[in-house]
Amino acid sequence: MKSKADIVIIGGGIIGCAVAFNLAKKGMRNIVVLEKGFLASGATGRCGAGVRQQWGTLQNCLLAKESMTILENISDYLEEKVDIELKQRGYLLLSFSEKETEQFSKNLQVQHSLNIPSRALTAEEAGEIVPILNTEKVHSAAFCPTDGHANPFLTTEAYAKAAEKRGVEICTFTQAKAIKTENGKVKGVQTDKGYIETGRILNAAGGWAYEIGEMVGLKLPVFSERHEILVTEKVPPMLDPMVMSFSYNIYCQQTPNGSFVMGHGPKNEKPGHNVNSTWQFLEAMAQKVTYLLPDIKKVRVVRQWAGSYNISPDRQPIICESEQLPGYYMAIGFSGHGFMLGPSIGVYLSELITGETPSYDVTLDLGRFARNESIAEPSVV
Amino acid sequence: MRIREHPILEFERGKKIQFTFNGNKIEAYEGETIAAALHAAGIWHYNESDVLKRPRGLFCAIGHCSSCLMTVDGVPNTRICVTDAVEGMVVKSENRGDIK
Amino acid sequence: MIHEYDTAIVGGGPAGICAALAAGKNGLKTLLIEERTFLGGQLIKQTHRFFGSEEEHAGTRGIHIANDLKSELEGMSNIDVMTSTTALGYYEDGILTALHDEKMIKIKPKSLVLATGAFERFLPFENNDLPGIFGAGAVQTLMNIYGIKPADKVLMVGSGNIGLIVSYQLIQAGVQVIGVVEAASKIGGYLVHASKLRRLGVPIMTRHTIKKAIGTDKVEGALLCELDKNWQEIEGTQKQMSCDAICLAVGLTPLADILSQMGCETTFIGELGGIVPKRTADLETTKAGVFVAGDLAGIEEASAAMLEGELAGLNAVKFVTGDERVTERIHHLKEELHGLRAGPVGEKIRYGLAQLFEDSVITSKKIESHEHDITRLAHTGIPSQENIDEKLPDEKRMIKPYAVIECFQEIPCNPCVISCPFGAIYIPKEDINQSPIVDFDKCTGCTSCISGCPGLAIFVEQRNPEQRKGTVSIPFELLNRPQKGDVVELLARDGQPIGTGVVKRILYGQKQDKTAVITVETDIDLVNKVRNIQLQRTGKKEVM
Amino acid sequence: MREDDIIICRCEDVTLGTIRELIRQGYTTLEEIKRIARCGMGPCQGKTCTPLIAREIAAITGKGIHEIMKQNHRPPFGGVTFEEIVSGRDEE
Repeated sequence: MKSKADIVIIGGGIIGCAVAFNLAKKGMRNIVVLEKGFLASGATGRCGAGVRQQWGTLQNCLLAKESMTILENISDYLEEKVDIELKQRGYLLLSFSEKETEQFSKNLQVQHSLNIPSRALTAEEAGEIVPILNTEKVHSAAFCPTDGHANPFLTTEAYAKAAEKRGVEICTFTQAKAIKTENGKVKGVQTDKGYIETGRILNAAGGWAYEIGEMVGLKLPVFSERHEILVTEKVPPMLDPMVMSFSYNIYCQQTPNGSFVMGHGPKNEKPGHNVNSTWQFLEAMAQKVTYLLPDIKKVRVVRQWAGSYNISPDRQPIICESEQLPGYYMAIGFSGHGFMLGPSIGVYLSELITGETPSYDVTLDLGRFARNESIAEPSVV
Repeated sequence: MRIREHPILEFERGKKIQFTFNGNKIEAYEGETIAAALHAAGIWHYNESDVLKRPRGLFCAIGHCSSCLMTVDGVPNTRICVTDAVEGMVVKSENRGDIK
Repeated sequence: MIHEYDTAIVGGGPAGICAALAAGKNGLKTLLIEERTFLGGQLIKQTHRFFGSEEEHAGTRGIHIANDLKSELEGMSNIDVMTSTTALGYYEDGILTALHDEKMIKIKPKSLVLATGAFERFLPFENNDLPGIFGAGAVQTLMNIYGIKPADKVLMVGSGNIGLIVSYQLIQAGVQVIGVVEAASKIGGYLVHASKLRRLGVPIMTRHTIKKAIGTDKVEGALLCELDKNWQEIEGTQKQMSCDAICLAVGLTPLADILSQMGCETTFIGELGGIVPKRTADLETTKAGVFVAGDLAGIEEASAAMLEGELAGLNAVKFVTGDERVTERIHHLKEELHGLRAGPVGEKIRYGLAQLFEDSVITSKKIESHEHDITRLAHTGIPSQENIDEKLPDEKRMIKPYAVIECFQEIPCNPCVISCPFGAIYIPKEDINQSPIVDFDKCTGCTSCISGCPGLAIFVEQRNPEQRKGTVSIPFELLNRPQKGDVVELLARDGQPIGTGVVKRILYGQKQDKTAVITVETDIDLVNKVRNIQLQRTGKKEVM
Repeated sequence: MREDDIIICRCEDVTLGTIRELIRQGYTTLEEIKRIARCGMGPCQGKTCTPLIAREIAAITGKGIHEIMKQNHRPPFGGVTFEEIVSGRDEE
């Protein structure tokens, strides 16, 4: 491991690896990524793997669309032939009320301003796209054919490999233990494998973002929350797009190998790092999904797990340099959307770090909360 | 082939029943698993594996490996080595070439 | 709803049933769940008599032990048994979920005994997934539970007890076993099992391995090769054998998934079979009130599993009720287990347990072979003449019938002692691991011990020097049992024909429990050589 | 020896050749290999392949098997259908 670095990135998930790649591509040398487990072993590798562009705020639409463009061209982008198992089979968002339908049409206007090819559907049209859907209570739907999903592990690996090729040192099974500061500046990182002198660190620790803030006395406004997910056995193709409902608080997709992956947002979950699975999740999920997709009832659940959402006050990421501690960057609080925003955030953050004018006009800084400029994204699970 | 005579064991077989495997009639006795009945009928080769298309048959017979999964009465991925044969059952090999 | 119990036991094999009985008899509201449609686990596939002492049902066939245990369970009103029920998971709120009667039910037990057993290891070789390659358990299930002939010609891979026993069972089911392949230089299982196979003419190829399964849609043969001391292939030793099935008996690994999902700490100990739970001598895991027993706690014989099951069950009783009355029995069971593991064949398990309990006195020593003077036997399954001579009386005594116990390995077993009505068989120092000795002054040659020996290793001989004739009585539990008066082919310890003899007597009653005792008369020089017989293909009755 | 005719994971059709290649590429934990090659994610949930992969990792990296054999086990073991979960939920 290097003893000196221009930047130490704490966290080997999609964000850490995407930022490392972008910085290296810009010519920064001496980049170290610290990962306490293996790459994508935290939230990235546990997520639902979806990438959707159907958001309600312009900046989320922009970041998601840019991410999708990168993923669509990932081999050219990383200058290496890689397969991240990207499948664009669309996201079908279901509305169950007049109010939700109204929100969808507002969202569509925002999306269309960025040429995202989404469209409104009637319940019947939704039923044509997903024949196994129970449209009984469906009020309307929205569909974007270019939304889809990719393999988070392979995507992170692809970024990491491309970064390593450009000189980035990726230290897996290496844990950041402390951050040394002096006169209000970052000086270095103590790891369990040695000390690295550096003037810049990036907190991209996902579920552990708060703890990495505490290392320098920052009380970052984020917390971790358990979100559960399950996967079924492989069955013949039944479901083409990702099906999602905000009011049912669920998402469900069938992966290319034939297994279903689905999850839902928890109720009354206590903040913390508990990622144990619960039987209550199985029951709640089974009840919802057998109602929405009745034909799925004979499919077997073979595995359940949980990961941490790192949640910010407005459920939008916080991407900036700390005002109190120059040299301390953060990419935290993704609130469950880190994988799909990772590619564009990688670009944006690398520009922030190198002092270039950012490619995207977005407000993601920590100061937004003090300024009462929280982002009001209406469409999250 | 069923063992008719054994120096130690006596086999009490249930009622004779029939089910179909890929359209062919198979005889079984109540209490036998589907896999046992297929084996008795000399059927060893169940399907081709998902990716490499290699021939597969019974292996563990206790429901732990994935070798014997078949569609039974429309239910996919049924472990036929631990599923009892039932009169009139429709058993089909799974060749999942269509999944990719 | 949530089903509440004092204790829940996962796994209805020998360990699980014994745990349930121990808990139930001491008043706990007990639930026993078993994945299969039937209880008994591996016991119901075992046609052989068990080793060990009376307490572990030694001398009784596994299938009968299973039935005895099951009927004991049936009499207990406070034990609920759920078969066809799979444990799905254990959650942080103490709920065990299980798939029962097409429902995911929730169980809340105050204590848990996990006795999930083990699963078979797989082996990497070319075409190792071809139809016709079966796990040993699969072969046993087909032939011993469903009565279906698994194949016509089988190659067995692995010479541990499972490989040897299943090979013998295959022959009982009318299947030809073309050989047993063993990568190590010595036979892994009990040598009495190996000798049993050898006298049926089955070769045991130590220091050999399977390279490749031959065939396109199913097994048509196997390619074998010889290994050197470093387990590498010796060039030019490849040979092809024709068979229609290959049976893998290359060891077991504890089925620890639910246990580690529960958060019980595990550790890897090769001698115990792989990933095993950390646990106390009382079988309690690192989670209070969660106990383990049987193969899950470390791969061992079923006799140990039964003792462990009871021990775990009693400790669950103590955990739930605080009742100290079970303490004495707990102490006794631990001593029994200690006794079972005390001999040379228990060395591996002792070494494994020492690692588990961090007993540096034992782990600092390497496992050494204590098996003196049985080298030829360990390599081939056939005892040397010197071994055999030690077991014979002096020549003068040979004119009256005498028992020859061809049991040379120190294994924990004593049914022969119990079977002798004259007290002529004893085990030195009352150590169950010692080889038995015949007191020829007391032995009448009554043959009672022959069918009682789980290893089928006892023969009764008598010589008549004047007529240059003699008789030998052997155990026989195959099909095509000869009748009195038949002329039979006589086979030596390696299964080779050495002459003919005439059947003089057959004992095949309740006492023999399907192990016939057949006495043949033959030439005096063959008496100590004959260890098996078969009906001659054209053999007809001697004119009387 | 034809490594590509030696099956390590029956469920996902992963060969010894693939496993050895991944280990050579630097994936030396069961969890990583599971995520890339999918072995251990099939119906048997890694029962057969895990010990074999651990042995390969040990042989190539020189690590002890006890270090390698650390992995997460996730319920529900053996699988359960949505219908069975719902029926259990409604059980009185």
